[in-house]
Amino acid sequence: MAQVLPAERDLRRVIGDADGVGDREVEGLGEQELLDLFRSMVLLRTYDERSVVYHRQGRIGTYAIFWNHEAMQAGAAHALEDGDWIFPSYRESAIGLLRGMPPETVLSWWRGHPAGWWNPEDYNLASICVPIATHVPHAAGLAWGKKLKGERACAIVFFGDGATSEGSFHEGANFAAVTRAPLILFCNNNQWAISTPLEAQTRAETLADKAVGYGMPGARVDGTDVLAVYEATREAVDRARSGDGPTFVEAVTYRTAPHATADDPRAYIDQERVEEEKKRECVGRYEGYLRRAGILHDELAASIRSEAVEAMRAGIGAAEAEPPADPGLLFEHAYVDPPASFGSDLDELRRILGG
Amino acid sequence: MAQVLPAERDLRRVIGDADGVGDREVEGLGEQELLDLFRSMVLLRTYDERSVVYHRQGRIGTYAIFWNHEAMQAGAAHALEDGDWIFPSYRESAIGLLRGMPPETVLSWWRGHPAGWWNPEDYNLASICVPIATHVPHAAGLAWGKKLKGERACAIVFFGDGATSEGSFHEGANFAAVTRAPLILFCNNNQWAISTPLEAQTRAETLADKAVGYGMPGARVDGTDVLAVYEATREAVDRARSGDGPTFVEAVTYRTAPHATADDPRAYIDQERVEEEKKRECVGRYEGYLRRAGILHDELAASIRSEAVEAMRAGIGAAEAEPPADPGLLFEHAYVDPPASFGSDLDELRRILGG
Amino acid sequence: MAELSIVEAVNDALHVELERDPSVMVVGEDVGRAGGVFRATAGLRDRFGPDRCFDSPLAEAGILGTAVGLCMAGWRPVCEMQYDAFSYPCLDQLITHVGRYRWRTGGKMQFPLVVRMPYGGGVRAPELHDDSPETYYVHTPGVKVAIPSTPADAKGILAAAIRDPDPVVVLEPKLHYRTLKGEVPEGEYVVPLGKARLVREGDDVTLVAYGSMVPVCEAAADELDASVEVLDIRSLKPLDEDALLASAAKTGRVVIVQEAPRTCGFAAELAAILAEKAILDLHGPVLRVTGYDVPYPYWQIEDAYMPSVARVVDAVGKLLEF
Amino acid sequence: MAELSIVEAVNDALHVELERDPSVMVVGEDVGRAGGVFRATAGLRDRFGPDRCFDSPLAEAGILGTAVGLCMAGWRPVCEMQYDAFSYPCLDQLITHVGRYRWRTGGKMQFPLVVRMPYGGGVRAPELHDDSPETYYVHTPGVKVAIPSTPADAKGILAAAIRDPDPVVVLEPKLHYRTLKGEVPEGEYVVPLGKARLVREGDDVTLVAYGSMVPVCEAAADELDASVEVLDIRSLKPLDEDALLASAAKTGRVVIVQEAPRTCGFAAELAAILAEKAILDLHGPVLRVTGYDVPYPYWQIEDAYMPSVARVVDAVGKLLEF
Ligand SMILES: Cc1ncc(C[n+]2csc(CCOP(=O)(O)OP(=O)(O)O)c2C)c(N)n1
Ligand SMILES: Cc1ncc(C[n+]2csc(CCOP(=O)(O)OP(=O)(O)O)c2C)c(N)n1
Ligand SMILES: [Mg+2]
Ligand SMILES: [Mg+2]
Repeated sequence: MAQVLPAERDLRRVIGDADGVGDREVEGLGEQELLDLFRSMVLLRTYDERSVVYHRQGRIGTYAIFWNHEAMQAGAAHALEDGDWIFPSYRESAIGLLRGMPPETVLSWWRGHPAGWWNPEDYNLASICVPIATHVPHAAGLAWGKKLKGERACAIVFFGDGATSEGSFHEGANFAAVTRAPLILFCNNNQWAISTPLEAQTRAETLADKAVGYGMPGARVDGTDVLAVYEATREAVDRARSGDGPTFVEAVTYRTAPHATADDPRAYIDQERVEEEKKRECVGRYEGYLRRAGILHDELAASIRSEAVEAMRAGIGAAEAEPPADPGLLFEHAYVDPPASFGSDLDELRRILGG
Repeated sequence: MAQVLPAERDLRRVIGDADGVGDREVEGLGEQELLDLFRSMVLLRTYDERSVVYHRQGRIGTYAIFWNHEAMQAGAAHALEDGDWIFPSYRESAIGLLRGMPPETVLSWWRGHPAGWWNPEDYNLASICVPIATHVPHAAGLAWGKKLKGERACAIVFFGDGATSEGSFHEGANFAAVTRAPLILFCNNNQWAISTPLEAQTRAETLADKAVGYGMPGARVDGTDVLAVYEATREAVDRARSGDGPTFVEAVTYRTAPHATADDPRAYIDQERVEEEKKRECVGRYEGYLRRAGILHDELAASIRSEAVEAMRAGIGAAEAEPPADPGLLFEHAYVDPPASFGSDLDELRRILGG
Repeated sequence: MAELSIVEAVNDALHVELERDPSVMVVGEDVGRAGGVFRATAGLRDRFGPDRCFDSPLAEAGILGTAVGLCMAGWRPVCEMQYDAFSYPCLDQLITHVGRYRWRTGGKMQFPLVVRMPYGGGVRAPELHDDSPETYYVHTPGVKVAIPSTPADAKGILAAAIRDPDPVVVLEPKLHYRTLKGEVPEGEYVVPLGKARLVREGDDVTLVAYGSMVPVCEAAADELDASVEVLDIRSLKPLDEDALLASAAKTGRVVIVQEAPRTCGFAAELAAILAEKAILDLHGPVLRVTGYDVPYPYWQIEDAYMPSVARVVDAVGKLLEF
Repeated sequence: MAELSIVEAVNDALHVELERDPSVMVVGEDVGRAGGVFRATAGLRDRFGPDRCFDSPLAEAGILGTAVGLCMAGWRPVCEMQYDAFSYPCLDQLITHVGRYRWRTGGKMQFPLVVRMPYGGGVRAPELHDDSPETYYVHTPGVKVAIPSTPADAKGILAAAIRDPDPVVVLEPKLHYRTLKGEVPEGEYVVPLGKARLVREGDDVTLVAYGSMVPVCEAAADELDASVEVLDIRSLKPLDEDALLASAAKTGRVVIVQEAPRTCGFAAELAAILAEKAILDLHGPVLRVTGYDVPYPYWQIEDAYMPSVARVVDAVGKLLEF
């Protein structure tokens, strides 16, 4: 019977902890890069915390909270080059901020405003994928297609633990393996799919075990350790770029917030466990690392935070300043070359709305 | 990185070979059982060979040939009890013969005649599944459902190497694992999906490796060795029945015939390899085993063969004697409680056909 | 009789039917521990246990495919798809198996499963939470399709679907899940499939709709000066053709309202039936007021996409002037 | 001009388009080494290499999902679904992504992919090799759908689909793949989408069809005493509404023939358009001759399922007597 070597089950870690494990250094990350990484995490954290407030204030719609997922998103994104493509799920809705996308774009998306829709080519960032796992084959296709064209780019696709149950995940992973596409399958294992715990989702001992069935390497990493995520992703990127095909990365974290603003997890999640996990949340862990290394001090931390808060303040202002969307947009973007009926439909609609 | 233990990669074998591996015995199989197994294989072989002839004579339609797959079908079926359910693909179209289904039923199926459609409950045999892998969740559901009812039955589902690429396979396997359904996922790895070779289907080192991702045991077995198939399946059945959930069995054979009567494999399969594989075809291998064990001799073998030929002669006769199907059947079986429009549709159709 | 919302009526039906028949079980994502993202299945897990209200893995094709096997084992699974657009992964199982398996057994086996889901727009949600997918279901042979518009029908039709020996897809108007309340009979209550509901009688024009478009038609009828008949189709397959034809014969003017995109929507089927069987009764064209043939839009402009009272009133106006 | 069968014309179009545009590639099961189970892609792998005629894993959703990504990388993938009913696993990708992705980018990205497949019955095949799934495709916003009926159109429409900047689904009438031959222009040849083909002119009645039902209508026209116009829709979306309405205005009598099950088939859409826009032109009901709302049957009785010349003649007879 096939089995996974137990040695591979441990979560990779770089950041030390109260439990006595020491801090490590990651090759190739100088002080500047380490601070950039922190800046990214703070930006994401600030985006997330402000968004929950904006939602409560009725300024954005339903919102999928990613508190304690920032290390995965920032760590992975920093392991990429700008030419590499990112395929986010709703959980990584704001990952574009790390590619220079202004916060108002993402806020507009959650406001249901067309200003929230971007051209993927502007940031090498695919649209937010709402249906679970269906973007995995997209990412496989893009990565394969880039390789066929002889381009250098690789791709990363983010999805959750629950997503691994979908057929789309399976077909996309297998396509990537067969075409040796330069792809990183990045699984955000936050141990919950809305109310469904990991043990009701799979009997695999680890999600990284799934890699075996596709003949690709699988790596496990502590998803609250941004440096471990960075390191594991960078190895996967190197492998992809050198023609060795896709890698499955399982990053383990814990969803300490509701699934989304509409969700009330008290019925199904043990709140004590949540409080426990919050203590090791990823931004604080990394901040501790940087402070221990003498790279970060109070003043710098405060200025990074206030920069992020300022960016959000400007972002929500810009999003709210967007003019109301025109109903004509209904008919504008579906086709390059729309059917004739769209013209008369729009005329009629305008007549009725005008009246 | 997760990996499969190399020790598990060997194909299980029981029947010895020219290469010096000796014959083994299988616990629990007496002379009678061994001969029953042979009878089953000969019946299937005869069904298959006669069907190719009937097709050429225009007496049945397109037919999916299963020559050299008999050991998998007979070996697995004999490891089951009558109460256990079988979910066949088109490749196992005649497996019902091992449950007492008359050949005319299967022949009628390939003749596109409604006499070829049976009540699954009569044989604990699901309908032939034409679309690839979509019956895997059916089998998972049945096995789970039986378990929920406290019944003893387990289920086996047959599918090919190509089928492992489909999302349906994945979702069904995962459902079975999560529900600990008493299911055997039996993969007929004949190394081809029509013209697509295994290495274009997956990068997994073995198909049994896929079991790891579902947290279920995976076994590899020589698919031309009926006793090895029997033994591995029986172990999986025992596991299922004792509540330990599903097992993935990969049985390796080689498709020496065209995919189906409509297919011409000369464009894509190396004919020398085919001739090589034909030499170790499964019925002959088992016959050798029985003869070496002194269980089978010429006379008995001949009588078993002529019994099978006789059954087929009777079967095709009966199938051809079926009265032509009535067009009224169009409307009869879709609903227990059909919409009113069916009545008037049929009246109109009869009027026009009658005219 | 209790005053319930639609989602409460659904929940009530599930309780009653699981109680009544021990072979009924609920399968879906988040139906158990959370009681469903809309709480349609709330309380079932506590009352009937995790086996009869099963939190499935995140796999819609797996849910429906497994349900086929559960039927073969003697269960009557009620599958929840979490949202309309997330039911698309199950279309393959629905079309290739759910609608054909009974036929494939020569009518010997039954597949009494139910697929239920919230459907429709107007809820200010991100994309793919707003679709009206009934065409995909109703075009598929071997299944039945119903779409209630009131709390009482939501209960009675779901009960009928669960008891039906054939597979039934029930779409529930999520826009009105909580906002639309009404009297719902307590205990066992069944509204037979195949019967339309005459919402109000009128002589000048008939508004035909189902699900979330019924309230739109009622509001339009309120606004209009004419005598407006409103027909709630509620059972798309089997269809109450007689009720449709009777109303068309009476008023001679028909406007069909559907939220789904226009092309090949169910309004087209109803219009085609009228064009075939009521041609001499019609005093004017059969008009359709529908969603457009575009992806369901960003929610800031979804109100412009959804058939509105104004659009229905406009269509009636045109028809009356014809 | 060469005399080609439909499948040869498809093959010709693929050769020409892959030659013309290096970003066109073919992806599907068995399209490469075997040249397709119907040999529609024969020769492509040898000529253009295994990357541009790619034997995919056995996974239809994966094929179409990967194609979305290939478009993002600048390719124009032409996906083959091996048979009609085996395209159902790709519906989820089609509905949730293929039809919406351009919209989702605010119109900034293009998804010029093609999904082509043999469709339809009458070929004496086991179940699920016989479906006419056009409704599932044509109801889906954001995609275009075409169904040629002649070798020349099979070539020209496929070429148009490949060059089209939007996603196009092309269904090819497998019943006539090899049996129907005709003159096909050599080299580059494009038949624009959105234009119907007037097969023959007539004054008394119009037969409207597409794909494999066009020859049935032609045969019926031959049999009938009346002056019969035959209109081949060939492009379902965009639809040549003008051609439909012009013919209805001329003859006043319309019979629509479709192989797919009746409910919400494309004939319903055409009838609905007539009921809305041609009501004053019609001299009688709009009749539909269609497949039935049942699973496609065992092949021994498939001829009774398929709309036949006799059924079309009968419908015309009724209409002329109306
Ligand atoms: C195809 C599909 N089915 C169902 C849903 C509804 N849904 C939204 S999020 C979610 C859970 C996802 O869990 P997981 O993959 O673990 O990602 P996470 O939300 O934890 O990041 C579900 C079921 C969906 N979006 N798409
Ligand atoms: C969903 C689906 N896609 C495509 C096909 C067409 N098809 C029939 S057999 C086959 C190959 C199957 O290969 P494999 O799973 O290895 O089984 P084998 O035929 O070798 O027994 C294909 C692609 C199908 N039947 N169903
Ligand atoms: Mg999760
Ligand atoms: Mg095979």
